[in-house]
Amino acid sequence: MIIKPEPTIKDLSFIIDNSGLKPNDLLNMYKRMVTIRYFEEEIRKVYHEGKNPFNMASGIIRGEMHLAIGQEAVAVGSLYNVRVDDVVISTHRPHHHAIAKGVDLKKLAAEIFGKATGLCRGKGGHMHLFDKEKNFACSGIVGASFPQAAGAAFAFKYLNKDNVAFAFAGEGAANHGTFSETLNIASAWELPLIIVIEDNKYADSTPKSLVMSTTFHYQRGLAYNVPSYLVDGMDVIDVYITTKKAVERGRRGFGPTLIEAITYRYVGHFEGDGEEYRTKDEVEFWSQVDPIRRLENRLLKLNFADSEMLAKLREEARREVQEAIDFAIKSPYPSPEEALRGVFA
Amino acid sequence: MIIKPEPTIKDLSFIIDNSGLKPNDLLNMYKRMVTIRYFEEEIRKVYHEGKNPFNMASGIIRGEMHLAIGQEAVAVGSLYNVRVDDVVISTHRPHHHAIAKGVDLKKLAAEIFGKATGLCRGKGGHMHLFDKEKNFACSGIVGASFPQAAGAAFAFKYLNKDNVAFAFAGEGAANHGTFSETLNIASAWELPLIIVIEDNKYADSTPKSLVMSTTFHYQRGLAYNVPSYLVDGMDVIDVYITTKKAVERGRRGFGPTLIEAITYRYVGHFEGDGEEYRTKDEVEFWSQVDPIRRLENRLLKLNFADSEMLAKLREEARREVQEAIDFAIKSPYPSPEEALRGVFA
Amino acid sequence: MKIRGIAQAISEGIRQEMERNDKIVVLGEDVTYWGAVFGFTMGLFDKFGRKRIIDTPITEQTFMGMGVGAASVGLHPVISLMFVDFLGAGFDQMFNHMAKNYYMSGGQFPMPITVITAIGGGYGDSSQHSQVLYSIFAHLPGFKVVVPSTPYDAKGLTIKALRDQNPVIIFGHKLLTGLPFLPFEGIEEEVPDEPYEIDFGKAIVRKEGSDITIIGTALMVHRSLKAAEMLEKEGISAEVIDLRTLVPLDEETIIKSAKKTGKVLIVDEDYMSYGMTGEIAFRIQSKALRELKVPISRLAVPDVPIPFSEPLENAVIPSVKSIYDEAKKLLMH
Amino acid sequence: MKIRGIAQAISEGIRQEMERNDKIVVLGEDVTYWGAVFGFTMGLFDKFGRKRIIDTPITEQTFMGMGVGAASVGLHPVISLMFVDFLGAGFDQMFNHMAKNYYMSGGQFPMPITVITAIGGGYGDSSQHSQVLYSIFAHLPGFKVVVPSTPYDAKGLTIKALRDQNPVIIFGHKLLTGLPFLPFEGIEEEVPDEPYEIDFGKAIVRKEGSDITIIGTALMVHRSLKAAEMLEKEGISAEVIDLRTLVPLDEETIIKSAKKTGKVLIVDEDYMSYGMTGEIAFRIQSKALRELKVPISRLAVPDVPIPFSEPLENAVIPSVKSIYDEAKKLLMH
Ligand SMILES: Cc1ncc(C[n+]2csc(CCOP(=O)(O)OP(=O)(O)O)c2C)c(N)n1
Ligand SMILES: Cc1ncc(C[n+]2csc(CCOP(=O)(O)OP(=O)(O)O)c2C)c(N)n1
Ligand SMILES: [Mg+2]
Ligand SMILES: [Mg+2]
Repeated sequence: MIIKPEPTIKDLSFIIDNSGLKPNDLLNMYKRMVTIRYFEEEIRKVYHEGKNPFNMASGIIRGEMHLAIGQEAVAVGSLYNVRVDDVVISTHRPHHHAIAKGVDLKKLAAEIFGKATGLCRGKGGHMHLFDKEKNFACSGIVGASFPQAAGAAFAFKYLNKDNVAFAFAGEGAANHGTFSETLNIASAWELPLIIVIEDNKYADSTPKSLVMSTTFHYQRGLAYNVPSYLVDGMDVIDVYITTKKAVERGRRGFGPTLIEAITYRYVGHFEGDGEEYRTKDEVEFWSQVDPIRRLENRLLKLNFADSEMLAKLREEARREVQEAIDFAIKSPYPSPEEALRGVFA
Repeated sequence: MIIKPEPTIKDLSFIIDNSGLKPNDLLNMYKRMVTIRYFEEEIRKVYHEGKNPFNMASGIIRGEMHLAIGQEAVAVGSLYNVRVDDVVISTHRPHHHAIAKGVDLKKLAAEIFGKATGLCRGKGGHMHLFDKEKNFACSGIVGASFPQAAGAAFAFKYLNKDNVAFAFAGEGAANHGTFSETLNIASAWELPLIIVIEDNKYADSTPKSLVMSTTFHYQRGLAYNVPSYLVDGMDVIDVYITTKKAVERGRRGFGPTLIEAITYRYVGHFEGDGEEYRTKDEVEFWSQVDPIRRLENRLLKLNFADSEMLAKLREEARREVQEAIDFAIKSPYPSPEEALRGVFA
Repeated sequence: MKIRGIAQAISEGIRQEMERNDKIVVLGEDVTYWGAVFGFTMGLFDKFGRKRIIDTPITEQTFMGMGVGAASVGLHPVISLMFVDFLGAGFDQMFNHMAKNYYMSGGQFPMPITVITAIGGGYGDSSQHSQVLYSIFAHLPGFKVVVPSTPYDAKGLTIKALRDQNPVIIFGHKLLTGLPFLPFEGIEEEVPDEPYEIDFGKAIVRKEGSDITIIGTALMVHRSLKAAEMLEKEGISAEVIDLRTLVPLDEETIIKSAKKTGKVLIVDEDYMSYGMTGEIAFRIQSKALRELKVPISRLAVPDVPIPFSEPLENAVIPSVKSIYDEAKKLLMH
Repeated sequence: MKIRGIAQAISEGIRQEMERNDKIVVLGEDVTYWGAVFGFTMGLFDKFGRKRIIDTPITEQTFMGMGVGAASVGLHPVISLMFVDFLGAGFDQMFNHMAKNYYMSGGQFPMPITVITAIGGGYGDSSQHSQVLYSIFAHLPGFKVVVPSTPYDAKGLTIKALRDQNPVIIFGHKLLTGLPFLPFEGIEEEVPDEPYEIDFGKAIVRKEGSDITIIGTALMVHRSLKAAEMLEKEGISAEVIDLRTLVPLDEETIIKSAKKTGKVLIVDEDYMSYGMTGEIAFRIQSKALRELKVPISRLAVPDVPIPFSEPLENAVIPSVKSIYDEAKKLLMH
């Protein structure tokens, strides 16, 4: 078990002081995490409407649906360090990264619903969320994020900008050859790239223990001379602090960093997953370190907020999510002719 | 500079005694190395005939030609450990591996000449040498050898055989994603795979220092929990001894090994290479550790042979090579209709 | 035994051959618990365990290459490429090695490898999970390209593949699998319990007709049959041909039909240009030019990525309605 | 300026655009000292240095993906895929991302990327280094497919590509490069010193004629012209069309010619089936069925890997003689 024990309040205060985080930052993080959680829970609800019996093609939201419920701290903690002009490339499980990067909730929801008002006018969908304004993109192909983020990092370096580029990926994706190819080149060329591996123990139904020769990936990063850290992905502060170092390193032109975050998804790989490959006990076990509840407890204990304040933040998040979902539902579908447009610029 | 200093005769005797190598083995190795050297020198000569001015399509041997002159010790030292039913998968630079694996010189030469009597009836050519009898294959695609050898190793394990499979590749190929993917899976599944990286400092015209984040690859193997060794690829005994451990490990079902051999090619990447990317001094420097001359000196100093004996071995090698080249030259071309046959079994 | 959809039929074919031939192993992502997601390997894990049914890491190039290596020392790997869309992560080992090693080695290394992959859209999975792409494999020498559309065919073609010494790619359409979480446009039918083979290179006339020939594969066969029913009601007699394999291709059956009707519509769920429709048209005009009463017509995905949104997706994948319309247009010509 | 072969023309085009546009960078294997082996980037390293001309490790998937990422933040990467045969090592980033991101993003992320790759055989480089494979790119939506056959075209099409906001793949035939170490079947010609563009989607009639239309690309254009000369001596007037780009395709020019001659031979160095020849034939029969006096005929690599040995290789790649023979057969029909 890798999750670090909860620090004492004294230690925690010390850690937070040192990190430069202000109480308000932690409240912002809290708000983002609950926004993600609510957003995904709502998407989940709507996704299953009209899908009884379960059929991917029925209902309002069609196709596969990969939710990151449980993994919010990784997205929020790492991306709390970035600017809007930094690049983030995400995966088939992209909502939490998108929201943490500041992608507009309404356009995001509308895209997931396949509406004309969506980020991509309904052409991309849940696995292909693009937001030029927020410098966010993703791909449904496992392992595809690494080189693309390295390419953005390359461009930043070439253009003498102090931006960084993030590649998110799962622990399954990190077995893919693009991971090592990217580590090598980003390290050799000292690109401002930050790779964040979300280790949720499974790639689809496949437990990592069956297909990995090492327990973790971070040691692989080290073998490419990339500073590599293992962080508690259920602790937004831990993720934040480590990523901060990585971002500073990147901005200063020192090169890439690998961050491996231990985390867990409380829901199936995709909606409809029978979860034959794991036990209820395991899920239960991990839910005890729910990153949102953990932060909540800390905020209260540290007296950074009282329950009322947190309730207010949750309320706000709920409202924003609801507005986004409503917006998506009410938005029109694109017209069929649109399908034939826009192959070429 | 990585090449180890030449051991004293006393130390060398100790090393050889311990390795189980008998004087005769070393003479065999010597013979194989000179056979490879002569073979490639002859191929080189014939290749350039009718190519003045240089044109790949002219002359008797057409297409690209990648020679391994200087790298003989890697092939001979490592493959002195294998049996005929062990598998070897080689690369675009395959002659030395083929000869060290025992592929018939005549059929080999004939294939390189595109003759009907060649290993592949002239269909494969220099970069696609296959010998079912000797369990030898190769590919002109960089990085392709790793998974294929892992697949053979997988089959051996599945079939409960104590065979091993070798993948050869250059230091350039080891940057390719197939390298890390294969290390991971072979290690996780404990496959009897031996990867031999021939680090000759260049991939085509590209020096490794420009495209690698580490000086060597072996540390990458370690990061996948694969026992990994750096050996002096200009010392056939060093290569042999390390590979022996790897082969024993593989046969006993303990899993893969990575061997990285520091070596050098005295000729261009391919024939016709202008070698703009390296200096004459560098080539000169490395020629001082010529693996054949080094072994020769040792054999003499150790009194394992006198100059006459070595001359006789060289004579034999020369004759065998000449016979092979003659055979190839005299052999008929396949008939054009053959081109349309044999896509499907 | 009654089988609904091609997934169970394919896995049943594999199971029976695995019992007969212990050289067969199944490799790929999620082939154990999840039956390769689209059910092509379902039930095999329970029966044969992890020694023969093996989950790989997400490393297409490597497990395809391992298939090449394993085949070269006597195994017959069955490899799952979960979605055909992922071919790009492992294509080199497929088209430069699996497909060529037999030829390049002058016949020394047969490559008995069966790749099973899922194709097709129509359920909202967007541009990277809805493609068909079989034309690419059919274009490259060395692959046999198999596209079953019924349970009976799926089992027989799978068994044939597992007894073939060559790389055979079986393209299973998701909407024909019969799995509960997907729409089903295929059929349920009686399938022999015992193993049987269906020859490659034999197209089948799914419906005889005399006014127009409609040629398709996989899902498009079923949609064409429905369109043919609509035409039938108007007194138009459409012949519907299911190609079953693109390589080898049964020229005889399609040319015979083209000569009979003189009007041909080719329906494809792959991209339109430089693909299957052009090839079939070439073959027909080559042998039946004089008999063609009107130019050969085609429907396919009109050279755009498959978009996500339902109305957009529906606009690009040939439907019963668009097949019917195109057939009518052709008949009016 | 007189330029011999397409390699210098392409590198000249890149050089001029790089001077104009500092967002252009060149990435790939051996693009510095070796000019990408086939000369497409020759001279650029001396002029622009390692900041803009960059040797990559042998990691096609990764440098293609880096191109996607770099383009998304404003660069225009020129990427060398040394031989088209290596596409399988990097194809996912090409067809699933480079080609689709603009569409999938609803127009937010143009992908101004120019890939330059070498095609073709005829010099003994065997099955994994002699392929053409452009049909695959032409089949997949999102690529512009450019196949220059002369120095003038090569420069103008390259400059056009470097001003295009889309992924353009330039296929340079090795035997047209004009490099000293390869046979040369191309031409030397006067090329304007200043930059100029050639539009995509405009085929060119290389030789006018009235008895038969021969359609080809790259090396096949030059061989067809030689065959046409032989025919000319016998009083047969052949029209030879160079397609120049497969996507977009100039239907008008080919259909006009087909209507005029009524006899069409398509010559291709790519594999025969499910490729370019079928597509062109489809388009022609679709608009000129009645005008066709005989079935459209084709020559291409007959669905076998390119074999190594000279007589075998010669047997599979269309030659002046086989084009001439096939044309004669067509004319006798
Ligand atoms: C190249 C490729 N192969 C396979 C898949 C199918 N697939 C989608 S998600 C997934 C598992 C990914 O696991 P991981 O990287 O750990 O991410 P997680 O789903 O756990 O977030 C797989 C195999 C794919 N999308 N792309
Ligand atoms: C996938 C792929 N990319 C590029 C090439 C072109 N190529 C052939 S050999 C070579 C260099 C290989 O270098 P290395 O692996 O160090 O082997 P060496 O030639 O030094 O023996 C390259 C880039 C290829 N054959 N395959
Ligand atoms: Mg995971
Ligand atoms: Mg090398």
